[in-house]
Amino acid sequence: MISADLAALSYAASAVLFILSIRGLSSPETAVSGNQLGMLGMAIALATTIAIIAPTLEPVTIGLIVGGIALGGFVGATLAQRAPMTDMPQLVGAFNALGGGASLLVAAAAFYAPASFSLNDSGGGISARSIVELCVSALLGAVTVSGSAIAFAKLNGNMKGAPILLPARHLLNIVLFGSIIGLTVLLAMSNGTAEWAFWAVVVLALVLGVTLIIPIGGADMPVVIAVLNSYSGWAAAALGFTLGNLGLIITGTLVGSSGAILSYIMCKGMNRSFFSVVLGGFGGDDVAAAASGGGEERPVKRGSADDAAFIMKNASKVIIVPGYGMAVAQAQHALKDMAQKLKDEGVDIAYAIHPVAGRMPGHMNVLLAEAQVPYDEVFELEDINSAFAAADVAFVIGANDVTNPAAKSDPSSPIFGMPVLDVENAGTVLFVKRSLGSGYAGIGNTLFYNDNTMMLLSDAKKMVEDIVKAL
Amino acid sequence: MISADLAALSYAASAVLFILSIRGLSSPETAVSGNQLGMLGMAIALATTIAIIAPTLEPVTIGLIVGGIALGGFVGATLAQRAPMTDMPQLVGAFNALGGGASLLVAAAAFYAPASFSLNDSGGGISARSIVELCVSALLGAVTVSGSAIAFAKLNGNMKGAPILLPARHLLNIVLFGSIIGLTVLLAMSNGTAEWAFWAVVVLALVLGVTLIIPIGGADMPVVIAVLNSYSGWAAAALGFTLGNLGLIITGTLVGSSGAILSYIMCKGMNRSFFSVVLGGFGGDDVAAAASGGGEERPVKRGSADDAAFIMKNASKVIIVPGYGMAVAQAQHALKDMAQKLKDEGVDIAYAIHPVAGRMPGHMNVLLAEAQVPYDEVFELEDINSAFAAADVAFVIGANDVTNPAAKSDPSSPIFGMPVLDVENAGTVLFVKRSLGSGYAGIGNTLFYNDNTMMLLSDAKKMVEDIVKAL
Amino acid sequence: MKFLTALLCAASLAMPAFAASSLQGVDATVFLVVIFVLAVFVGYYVVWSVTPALHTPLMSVTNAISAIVVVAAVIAAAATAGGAEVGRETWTARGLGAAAVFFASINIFGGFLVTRRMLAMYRKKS
Amino acid sequence: MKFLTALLCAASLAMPAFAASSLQGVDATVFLVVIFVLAVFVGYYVVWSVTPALHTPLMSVTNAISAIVVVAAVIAAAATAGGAEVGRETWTARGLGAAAVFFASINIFGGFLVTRRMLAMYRKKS
Ligand SMILES: NC(=O)c1ccc[n+]([C@@H]2O[C@H](COP(=O)([O-])OP(=O)(O)OC[C@H]3O[C@@H](n4cnc5c(N)ncnc54)[C@H](OP(=O)(O)O)[C@@H]3O)[C@@H](O)[C@H]2O)c1
Ligand SMILES: NC(=O)c1ccc[n+]([C@@H]2O[C@H](COP(=O)([O-])OP(=O)(O)OC[C@H]3O[C@@H](n4cnc5c(N)ncnc54)[C@H](OP(=O)(O)O)[C@@H]3O)[C@@H](O)[C@H]2O)c1
Repeated sequence: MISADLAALSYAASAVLFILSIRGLSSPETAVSGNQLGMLGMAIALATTIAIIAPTLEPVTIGLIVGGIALGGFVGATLAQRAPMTDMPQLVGAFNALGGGASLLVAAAAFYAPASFSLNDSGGGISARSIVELCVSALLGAVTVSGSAIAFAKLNGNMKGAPILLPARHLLNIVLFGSIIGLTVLLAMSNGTAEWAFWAVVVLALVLGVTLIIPIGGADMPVVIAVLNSYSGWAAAALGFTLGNLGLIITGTLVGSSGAILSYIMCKGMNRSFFSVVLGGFGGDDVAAAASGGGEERPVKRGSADDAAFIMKNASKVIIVPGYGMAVAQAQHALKDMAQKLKDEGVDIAYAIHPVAGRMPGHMNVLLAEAQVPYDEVFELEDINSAFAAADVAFVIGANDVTNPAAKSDPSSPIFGMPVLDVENAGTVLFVKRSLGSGYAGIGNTLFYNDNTMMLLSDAKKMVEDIVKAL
Repeated sequence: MISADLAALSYAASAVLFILSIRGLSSPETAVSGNQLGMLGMAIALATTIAIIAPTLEPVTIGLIVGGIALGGFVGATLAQRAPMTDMPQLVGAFNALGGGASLLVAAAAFYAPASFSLNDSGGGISARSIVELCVSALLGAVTVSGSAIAFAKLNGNMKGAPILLPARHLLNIVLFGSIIGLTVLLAMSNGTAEWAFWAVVVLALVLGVTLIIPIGGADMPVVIAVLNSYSGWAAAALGFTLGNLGLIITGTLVGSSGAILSYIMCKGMNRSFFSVVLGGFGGDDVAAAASGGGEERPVKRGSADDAAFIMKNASKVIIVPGYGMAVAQAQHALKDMAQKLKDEGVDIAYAIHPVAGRMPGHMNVLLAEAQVPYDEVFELEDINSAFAAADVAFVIGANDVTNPAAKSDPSSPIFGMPVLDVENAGTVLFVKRSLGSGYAGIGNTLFYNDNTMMLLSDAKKMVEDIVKAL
Repeated sequence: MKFLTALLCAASLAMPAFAASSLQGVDATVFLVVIFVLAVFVGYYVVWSVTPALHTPLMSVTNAISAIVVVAAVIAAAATAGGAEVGRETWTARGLGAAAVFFASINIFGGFLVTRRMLAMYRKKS
Repeated sequence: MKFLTALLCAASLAMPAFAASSLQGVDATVFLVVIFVLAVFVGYYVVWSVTPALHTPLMSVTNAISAIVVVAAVIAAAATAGGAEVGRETWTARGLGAAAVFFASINIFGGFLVTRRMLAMYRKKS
């Protein structure tokens, strides 16, 4: 047993270490040591808790705790080791579901053993206020579990990405939510004895998570995950208030802010409104993720791998613009080989990353890092956009929306106002994609028909490998 | 009387408003409303305090409080209205002294009326711990008062800027500091009855403030002010701990961080070590502020106002580099007229501000703003340094060190490593200053002797006015 | 700014509904230390976010807000003898307090108003 | 980073010497609310300071640290009946707690390790 003061300080210290671990991510140089600080923070938090409960431990509870940590640690470490980098969106979604599950289970446990959390009132029951708080935690946790599970399934391909529009789904959601509130009130009035009502809340909340998320298209899942991640952070902070734990409050707030900011960044990059997203308003203007292009038959210039190799060999500056298609095709390693070959020929190479290229924030950067592209060759939109005018070739691989000039010129376009990469300013634009089809936003790209554009229609990995051969 | 909970929340709310007021300064657009939030925060803090003490108020104490606020408000408002913009460094120093004075007086008052601050122990005296804390507050406050007063006098010209090196001053400071500690111990052991010892601490601390600051050259005063400002912030935070006041803790920390960061920025801009400054180590390498240049007689090209007008009229891009001399000469309005004339001739004008141009952070920006130069024509070093190569004329007015190429090329120079403006890359460099003398750092500037440099030797205001006439 | 405000408002609305139940044993100093540490982070970030062009107004506004010690000065100026007759000590405290109120008020009014005066001068290209 | 650390260390060394004397009447919830509000500021700034190139590791590391609920899960897994015989309710709480420990541990190990794996891939030009 340690003093309450020391325990509170230790929890706060671990929260400070978490802050520093996120701060470390401000540059790749400090990120690795930041991550270690995060691990240290978690170790301190766990050790503090063990120290607090030490006097009440019994062999069987020690077994449960050690067993849970060991088993969970093993599973987690294995997942972390095995997951391919292209699966990061799914993995984050899966972890998110587990985090929500943990919150849900903790709320349920607190319902059964209020005394362990000092939630019991004088009569031995649970106070109405604590019951409401626990139900809120359970609700948020359960929605996160099932919502993230759907997001995972859509991203991982276990479920079709297309939106599933249930009839009268808004009414359904309202009914579900109303029932949850009703059950919570009933539970609070029963002074916590109506066990079934608690589990009914959990079940309805799980259903609500599903009905909220299935109408949303698969390509929007990254935003869903960030928002659910944010919710789970605020849920942890709320639990921190209930349990009076500084570590939970600060850490939950960090996670909540992180999710909120990331979803804000994604929405801004995609030109959608933040509030429509937070309110779950994805339903209204769903876009089919794989909608195929809006094409009257206009002539395009098509090229082969040999053409591309010839053009780039004779260029002095090539800017590579990767997009979602590069991730799908897993073309990053071949791309790096191509860039190396070109560098050996004396060509200057840079990578231009749009803030929402790919399907999650930082997606392209991780894949390029995996292919050992040094991060100082990789530039953000605002740092490189003016350089296209001085480049001979823009090599656009699997990207589409992030180059679409409609965002600059066509006020009726759904992406009007979104910042885009000005690839058309380069001498020649090479587009590697499989068809003239559209991307995530489901709109055609007039660049394909420009005079200085050459389409390299093929799977991205195959095309780049052929170019490497031709070089 | 309001509840302790509500009072604590109100104080915290006012601190949050102060945070937002500083956050507003991240851009000139939000700064004005930010400042209003700050005023609101102060009003809330005052109102909260009045509400707390309301039951104990008597006519005479009401008079003291209202009188103090009214009189102080009148004096403050008058100073704020009257002070010319070129006197801002002094004004900040004077306010700093007053702030330190207020802290000192509060500590003294708490010594006489411990019960009002809940500092009395059960026996009615003051606990040893509170005495130590009050002495620390008094010490910091007193050093801030006298140190800032010296800084004010040096900046305002009431005192010569040259360092005053007392014999054995380090020993003297140590003796003073030791005596203060001894008196504090004595006072604590006397259970707070040795009134004389408290005042002896105050007097010695005032002397210490003087002996710490007089050895420092006048041009270094801005750093001194920032450091003392930081100290006064930490002192307020410490007082917050003593009195258990959240508002003081958070606000004091803000002020403390601000002073620390500003002195860090200045030190980095001047290429001095932060820790040598914080430890008060200005004594070692004092530089005479007005040291006159290191000149073997080498030929310089001199020019007249007519020459300058002719060159600039025919330029397509002129970059203006203001420095300390512009502030001394109060040339900002004339400069703006000149820029306007040139713009009318179709010349493209930009202003380049070095981070430590002038004598305090942001000094040049305020003066240019006063002359109604729009802030989007004013650029920071990193944003404009590459533009000199494309400019026809660099018009350097009263600046010297911030252009000195020795910082880039001469490892033995005291400013080696400091970032400088690459004015020599412009087609022609015009230097407006009164002589070939040096600036703050006291070192010669080889640019004066370059082929593409023309010296316009005159008072800055006069020269610019002549150029305006010639245009 | 808008985004931060939204975050703050949304979060503050949600939170005060909850209450700590198991923390009454913790000394208030612990909370103050945690608050102080978080304030250091906030101070660090918020000051670095100030644009260099506004560093002079930053100095004057920190002058103003550091006069928050006025709250302690007011308490001192209103010092009581706790029921007993008001003697020399209490009068001294009141006098010192009133002087502190005077000094701090100069800073408050002077600091905020000179900042306002400066900020009013910053103009965009018309 | 170094500067912030220096600020934090210097400040923390100085502070714990002081103690609140007049705050014991304030409810702990007040402090928690203040801490929460400051944490919102810190979260806002610290997350915006993350470079966009590391947004994916940011997501995985927040997965890991949100598993801080493990502290509550451990308490649940170690639930006691408060002296009485351990009955169904307590066993249920223990079982739920153990499952929560299991889930949270997956997040902790998985989150931190996958972040480490990603970060190890970011390299400067050699
Ligand atoms: N990054 C984020 O955080 C995030 C989150 C949510 C949504 N989004 C959205 O996602 C979009 C990202 O833009 P983007 O330019 O990266 O992608 P995009 O606009 O979705 O286009 C991807 C293109 O890749 C091509 N492609 C697919 N598989 C390929 C393969 N195996 N080989 C070659 N090409 C392939 C597709 O064309 P073909 O079918 O013709 O091959 C498609 O046009 C934006 O609209 C953004 O708003 C981003
Ligand atoms: N900004 C800050 O926060 C800060 C704080 C502390 C120290 N400093 C230091 O201050 C220096 C600032 O650099 P700086 O280039 O702005 O100034 P500087 O290097 O000090 O040079 C100012 C020049 O202005 C000239 N001058 C003075 N009065 C004049 C008048 N009436 N008319 C025309 N010219 C006049 C002087 O030359 P003549 O005598 O020949 O006329 C002098 O060489 C740096 O060394 C910096 O480290 C800055």
